[in-house]
Amino acid sequence: MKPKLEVKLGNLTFKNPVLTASGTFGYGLEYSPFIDLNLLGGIVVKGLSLNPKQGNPTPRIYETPCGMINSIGLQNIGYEAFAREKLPFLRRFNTNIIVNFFGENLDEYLEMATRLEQTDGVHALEMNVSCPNKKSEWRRMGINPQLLREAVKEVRKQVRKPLIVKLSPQVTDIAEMAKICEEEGADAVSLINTIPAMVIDIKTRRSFLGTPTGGLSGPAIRPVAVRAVWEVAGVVKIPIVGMGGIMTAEDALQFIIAGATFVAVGTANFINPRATIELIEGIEKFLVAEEIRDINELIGTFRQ
Amino acid sequence: MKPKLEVKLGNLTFKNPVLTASGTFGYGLEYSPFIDLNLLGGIVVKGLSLNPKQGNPTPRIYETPCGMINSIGLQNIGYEAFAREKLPFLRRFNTNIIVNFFGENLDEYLEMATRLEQTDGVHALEMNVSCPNKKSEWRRMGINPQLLREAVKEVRKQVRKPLIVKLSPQVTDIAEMAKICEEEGADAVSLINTIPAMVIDIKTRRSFLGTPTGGLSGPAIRPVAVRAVWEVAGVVKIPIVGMGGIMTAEDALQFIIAGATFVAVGTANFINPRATIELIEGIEKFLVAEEIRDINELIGTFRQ
Amino acid sequence: MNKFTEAKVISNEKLKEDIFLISIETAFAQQPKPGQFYILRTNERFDPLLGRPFSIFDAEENKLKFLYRIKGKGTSLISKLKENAQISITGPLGRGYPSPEGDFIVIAGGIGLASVYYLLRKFPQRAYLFYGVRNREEVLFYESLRDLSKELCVATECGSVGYQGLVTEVFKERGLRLNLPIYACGPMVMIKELDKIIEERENKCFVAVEERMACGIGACLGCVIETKNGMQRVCTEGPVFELRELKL
Amino acid sequence: MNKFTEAKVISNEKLKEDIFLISIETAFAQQPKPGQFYILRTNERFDPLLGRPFSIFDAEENKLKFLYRIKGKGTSLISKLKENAQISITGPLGRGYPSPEGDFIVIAGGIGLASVYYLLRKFPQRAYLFYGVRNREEVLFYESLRDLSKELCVATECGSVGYQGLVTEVFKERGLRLNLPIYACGPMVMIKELDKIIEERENKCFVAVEERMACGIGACLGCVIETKNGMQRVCTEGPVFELRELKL
Ligand SMILES: Cc1cc2nc3c(=O)[nH]c(=O)nc-3n(C[C@H](O)[C@H](O)[C@H](O)COP(=O)(O)OP(=O)(O)OC[C@H]3O[C@@H](n4cnc5c(N)ncnc54)[C@H](O)[C@@H]3O)c2cc1C
Ligand SMILES: Cc1cc2nc3c(=O)[nH]c(=O)nc-3n(C[C@H](O)[C@H](O)[C@H](O)COP(=O)(O)OP(=O)(O)OC[C@H]3O[C@@H](n4cnc5c(N)ncnc54)[C@H](O)[C@@H]3O)c2cc1C
Ligand SMILES: Cc1cc2nc3c(=O)[nH]c(=O)nc-3n(C[C@H](O)[C@H](O)[C@H](O)COP(=O)(O)O)c2cc1C
Ligand SMILES: Cc1cc2nc3c(=O)[nH]c(=O)nc-3n(C[C@H](O)[C@H](O)[C@H](O)COP(=O)(O)O)c2cc1C
Ligand code: FES
Ligand code: FES
Repeated sequence: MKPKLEVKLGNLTFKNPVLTASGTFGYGLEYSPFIDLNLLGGIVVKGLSLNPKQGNPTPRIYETPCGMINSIGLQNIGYEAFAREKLPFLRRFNTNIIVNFFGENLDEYLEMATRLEQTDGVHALEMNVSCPNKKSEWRRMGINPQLLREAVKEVRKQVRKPLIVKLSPQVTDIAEMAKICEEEGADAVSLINTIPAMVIDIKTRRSFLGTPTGGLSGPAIRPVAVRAVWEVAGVVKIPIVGMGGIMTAEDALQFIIAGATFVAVGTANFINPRATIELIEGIEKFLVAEEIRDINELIGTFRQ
Repeated sequence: MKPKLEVKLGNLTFKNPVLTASGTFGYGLEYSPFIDLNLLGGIVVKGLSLNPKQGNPTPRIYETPCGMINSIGLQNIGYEAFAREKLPFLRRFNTNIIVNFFGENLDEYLEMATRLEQTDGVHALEMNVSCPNKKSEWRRMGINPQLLREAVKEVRKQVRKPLIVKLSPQVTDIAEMAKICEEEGADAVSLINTIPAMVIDIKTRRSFLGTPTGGLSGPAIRPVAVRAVWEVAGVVKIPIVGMGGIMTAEDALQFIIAGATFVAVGTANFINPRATIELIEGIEKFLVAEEIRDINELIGTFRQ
Repeated sequence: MNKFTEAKVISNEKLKEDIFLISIETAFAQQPKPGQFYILRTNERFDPLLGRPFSIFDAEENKLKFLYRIKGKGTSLISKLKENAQISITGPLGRGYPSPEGDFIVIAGGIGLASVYYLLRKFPQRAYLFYGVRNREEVLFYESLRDLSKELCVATECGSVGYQGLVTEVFKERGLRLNLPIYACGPMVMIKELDKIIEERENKCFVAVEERMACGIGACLGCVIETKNGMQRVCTEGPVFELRELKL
Repeated sequence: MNKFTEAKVISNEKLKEDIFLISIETAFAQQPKPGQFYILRTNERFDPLLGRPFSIFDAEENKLKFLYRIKGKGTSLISKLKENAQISITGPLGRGYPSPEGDFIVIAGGIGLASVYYLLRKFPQRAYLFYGVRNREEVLFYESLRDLSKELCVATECGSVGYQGLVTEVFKERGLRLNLPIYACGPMVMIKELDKIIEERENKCFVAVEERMACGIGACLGCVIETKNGMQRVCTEGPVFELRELKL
């Protein structure tokens, strides 16, 4: 018998728990020559802001042992162009579209939330708490509990669609941050974002990137991400979207057993554009082999 | 001309900046069949406590992509046995001996500090702020700025020898923690300790280790460690001992350029017992090639 | 027609100290265009993690060839592949060179030859080829190049063969007046020099550029370069750009 | 005499579906003792990161042999090594089996044979060998074992060759009364079973155990097992322990 892979976020149903991680899957269409997007649980698109954003100076990526650092700097085409040029294509697919968004300050977060709430074809919102504006006090919202609380509270007021808050791992207590999101009404938390990191060219004594630091992703960070998910699962009841270095179904299952309801595939897309699909197949196979009829029975079953 | 490799910690001179990372080099003698210990800048021994400690249940190690997780749990033979059985051997070598220590609570930290201060042959102390006692409030000293301040202040009072404080990366702002150590009189900070991490056996749904979580080390974490050193170098003037995934001289040089005065080799010892020596040779070669006469001229020369 | 597929190594020949030619075979026919590239990945584990991009050097039916120089960990791993080894490839990717209408000029600097050889093969005896290398030992495929080009002009820095000097200098002296469209690939210094040389001319000039890549298909925004139309993705809008559109 | 050195692969033979015998050569003569082990590392990059420990299967001058089963990423990489490949090795490590004084009993379960074969070679025609495998196909080195042992007793779970049953059952029936020191290596279930069988006897019993290892030389405390004398390092105090000292 085919196991049930369906999972829920608020009252939105996903055909399976496999999402794409924001920023690694473009606007979806880039991967359509490789996979049938209809098969995905959901597509999380590249972080979007109100106005187009040029992103960071180049070079923007560097490979590290079992990982990569990126300093894309949230380059994106802005809300209008997204709604006009990308969304119509995405709406053709039978999958959930989740828009990852951010602002230069709280007002912009609220403005984006309001617009996305009103945009047909956007099924859920993922609020990226990494605010890129170095001058706004809100740049600290990802790492400061009080600012996070206020931001989530305000954004929540604008949004009836499912709201996911995406957390940074660079905090002392990620479970506390997740708890705050739950208390302020978030429907889910997603974790982890990339870990701040640095690579230096010893010849030039400069960064290998166009910025001093970037964000580390890929298999190197997976054990850290699994631990973060497990810690968060211990304190919140809302669903968790787990990610960080997931390459295979086995990896994804670690996150699910640690407590994630959803898993997102990021860097893996770059080295195998079919990674998401292979994940879905692999998870299904595992459930069959282990005689688990419903994936929901597996979530958070880690035994100490 | 041979470049100068000498560096200083307080008024203690090291013949070169290469140390061993605590817990990866035993009590030194384990590596003496492979390398001449006299060549090392210093030897940092396995974390020591007042009483012998049995450590965590097995298994205690698991390999992850470009890294490993350990849950040794600070197993050690205790102060008395160390002073009696290990130190006499170590004293035969012409290198600095640094004892990494911890306690079950602040009193034990102070007791250990006092004893080590009085122990001939111990040149410097490294205070590991990861307190393993799950019941003591001091278990949070590594992640709570107030507790850290008090602990360093009190330990400092007992110690005239150079005092290094070893920091955990699992904090929102490692630079703040380092600054506190400097303010309370530490002679140096060392970073990073392992990153909390987890690996789950999806068949049994248990940890691959005897404990739910362990600490991630190895090349996987190097970019995170370099970033941490750079952040800390921006706010403190005391020397930094940089570590985390250093495998080669090139890696070590990244840390030095980021601002580390010393580098410590951990996991690399396991895959190449001669790693420390190759590092020293490689650093020297680089200085010759780049025509740098004194390593001190290279420290913190990262250009933005 | 982007495809992600397995391929088998047919041969992997060391041509010079650090330059190799690898031939691979896929299950189905490939139809790349000159200037396009593939991403090759060879490792079952995750270090190195990402695939590496290489220009299509030559193609026939289901066979592909890539000419590459060992730079770091990825290329050094590729250089160790033996016959029958399995690798995975993604491609053809990117926009290639626009088809030349009549005669044209090709300027290749060093390993940049990898990007233009297939163009010469597809449009034989129509190119004035300026090929610059450091010395005699670095000249590759001399006979084929002579046969494929209308005129071959080799420049070596030391003058050990052909003209002495940088390929851009030789081109300026002997090629500029031809007033034909230019197709170029080589190190950034060469591209910048070329930019100066053609500044006041009207030649169309297409250059293939390189950036570090992750996805290779336009999704990650990792490979962008600055152009007069803002940040453009080398993997998607490039790797071939009109030289005058780049902000160098 | 612990050494960290380079070695060259002489051959790497597939004996069964997932069982290989690798022979390597080092620049100088090796003098391992039966029951000791080496750590093999084969990868220039860092995934896999750590070397993998293998019992010395056979040794002669500067040649070493290891018998291994593919379990995961490390052993699968090793199985792909070809003649002349370079690897690095550390060893010989650990305490081997104490030299048997007269006749002795050897119990080998499956790939556990790897640990005791060299003991048989060093002390030929003195061992009563009990060798347990699942079926006929898994029996390795039958002729050599017959020649090296005083008596060879093969046990297969299905009975397709030799005695039917677990090797411990066969040993209990036919070997226990010999009252000789026992040398054993096999899966943990076998060791536990053996522990029960000899509980009330006085045979000395030496077993070689396995734990995941990082350093292999006693420095990391990663490979410990619980014994009646507290935590002991498999790589240093072991891998051979007196069975009665272990807390199983
Ligand atoms: C579209 C395109 C086509 C290319 N075609 C060819 C070709 O036909 N033949 C050939 O020899 N090389 C080609 N290159 C360059 C080749 O991709 C790099 O040399 C290779 O990726 C280096 O990998 P590595 O692991 O050996 O080096 P690494 O260890 O990753 O790095 C070594 C050095 O190479 C640089 N590098 C790494 N990745 C790239 C990259 N993607 N592009 C440019 N530089 C990089 C790094 O910055 C570093 O300085 C092409 C690059 C691009 C983008
Ligand atoms: C002293 C000693 C001697 C050994 N001798 C032999 C031998 O002669 N022949 C042989 O085939 N095997 C031997 N082993 C076991 C061998 O080391 C492991 O099978 C091997 O390390 C697995 O590596 P892998 O990368 O293929 O597996 P991994 O992908 O690392 O893991 C696969 C499985 O193997 C287990 N494993 C990993 N490392 C070890 C380890 N060090 N010890 C035990 N289990 C491990 C893991 O827990 C996991 O379940 C010995 C082990 C020790 C400690
Ligand atoms: C190139 C790149 C771009 C990214 N852009 C975004 C982004 O715009 N918004 C966001 O919330 N996360 C972004 N991320 C983080 C990923 O969504 C994900 O959290 C992280 O990469 C960890 O997962 P992985 O290891 O599977 O890649 C980006 C990651 C990468 C590698
Ligand atoms: C097996 C093992 C044991 C360790 N034990 C200690 C310890 O006792 N005290 C301590 O401060 N750090 C300990 N560490 C942390 C290391 O000293 C070092 O900070 C960390 O491993 C990062 O460096 P690396 O990536 O080079 O290993 C241990 C690390 C490992 C891998
Ligand atoms: S490599 Fe990802 S956008 Fe070009
Ligand atoms: S493997 Fe390190 S102590 Fe045994």
